[in-house]
Amino acid sequence: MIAPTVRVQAEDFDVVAEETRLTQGRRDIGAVVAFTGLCRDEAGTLHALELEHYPGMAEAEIVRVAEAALERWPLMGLTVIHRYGLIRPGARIVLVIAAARHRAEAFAAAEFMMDYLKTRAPFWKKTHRVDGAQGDWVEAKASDDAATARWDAKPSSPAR
Amino acid sequence: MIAPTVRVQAEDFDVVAEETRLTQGRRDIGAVVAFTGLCRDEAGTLHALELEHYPGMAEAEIVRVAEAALERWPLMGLTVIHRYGLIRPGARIVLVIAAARHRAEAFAAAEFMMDYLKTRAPFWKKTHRVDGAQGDWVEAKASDDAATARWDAKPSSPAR
Amino acid sequence: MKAVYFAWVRERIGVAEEEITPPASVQTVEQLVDWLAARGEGYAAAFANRKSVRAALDKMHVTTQTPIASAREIAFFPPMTGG
Amino acid sequence: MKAVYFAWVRERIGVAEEEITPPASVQTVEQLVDWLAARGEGYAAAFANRKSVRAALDKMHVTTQTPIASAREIAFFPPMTGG
Repeated sequence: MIAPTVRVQAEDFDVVAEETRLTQGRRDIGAVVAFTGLCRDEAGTLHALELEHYPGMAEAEIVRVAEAALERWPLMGLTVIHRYGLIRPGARIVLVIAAARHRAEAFAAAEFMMDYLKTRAPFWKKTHRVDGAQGDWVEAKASDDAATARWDAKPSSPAR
Repeated sequence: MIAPTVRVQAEDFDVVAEETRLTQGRRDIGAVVAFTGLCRDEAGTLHALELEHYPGMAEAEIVRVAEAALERWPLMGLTVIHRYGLIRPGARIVLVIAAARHRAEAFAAAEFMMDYLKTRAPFWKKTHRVDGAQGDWVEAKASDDAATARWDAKPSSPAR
Repeated sequence: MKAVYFAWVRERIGVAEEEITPPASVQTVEQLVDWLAARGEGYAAAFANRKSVRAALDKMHVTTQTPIASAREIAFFPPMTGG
Repeated sequence: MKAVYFAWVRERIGVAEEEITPPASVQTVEQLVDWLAARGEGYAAAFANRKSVRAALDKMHVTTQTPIASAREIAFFPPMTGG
């Protein structure tokens, strides 16, 4: 089983550099799925999101989820980068890249990683408002728990 | 409904440039899924794949599939680039980028595009062997038809 | 009408495209396949296994029962293997 | 043992971390929450809705029934909102 690349950092990341690191010089990878999560602000009221994390546990928990994905699908590369600190609207928050022989595995593994990250990785978002007023902590969504739970019912390898 | 970006070309493409084109200056996109399909050769016998296509119909059919995806999910961006000509092992063949508010839509739309591309877009792959011997045409896989068919049974928006 | 061929259908027939003038009795894609298959060895080989040949009329996928009607271009090709 | 708090749990308690010395009778995460909640107003506010507080022992998720045993660090935080 390959080792996942996991980083928790304040700095932005470079999607292509990370993708190249996984695929460079290889002839056995047929599918790469890269998920990028961005800071959204449709109302125009958000100055930034502040991402708080639990140092040490954040990395450890992402590695645990990544290892579960690697047990489940025959991946040839898996990279997860999650940022913390102040993140402005439009900026990148999280990156998951899954590389595999076939597309079904790469898609499933990347979506699995994101669903579990949302509910298990110790990060919390606080809003900073444009008007300077005290922002709220973003509340966890029941739909994220449901998205995580549906993997329990699924077979390890998609039947395609 | 937005207009998809569809290109059929011999040249390689730049994943990040395409992703930037979709997301630049926007604050309403929360999720970007980029799928890259690569030329695989684990046996070490492949010199290159030759991708033949039906000019005119290839673009038109990809646009038709893209429009079906846009009807089905509330996407904020959709880009599809498919190459033709001689493609060496490790090189990129196809790119699909789906941008949406939420990750479930972006993942579903990108996978839908790929499943339909495989079975509906008029491209054919011929192998060119390292030893110079006449290569075969790659055969269509029943699993690809099955992957396409499963979308008929699914609701338009994933229940997450 | 113009007929265009791709991949091994093209290789077996030996040309990439040609003008064809089927008789008025040829009304569906299937009847056109029958008519083409009788034109010679290459055509017969291309259409030997009917199930493995797909058709498009004016760059849209069609079934064997689709009327060719006033289409300007018909294409024959194997199941697609793009992506 | 060391207790660490995050997000609004941290804000309500007013410190990010502290050394705590619960009595021997405190054996599970739930019992530790009861003991902490009785320490003052901030703690009571942080643990007012038990269901919305999660815990980790030595950086692993645990349930309220998990024994704290020889853990060196316990963390309390709201449901996670990363990704």
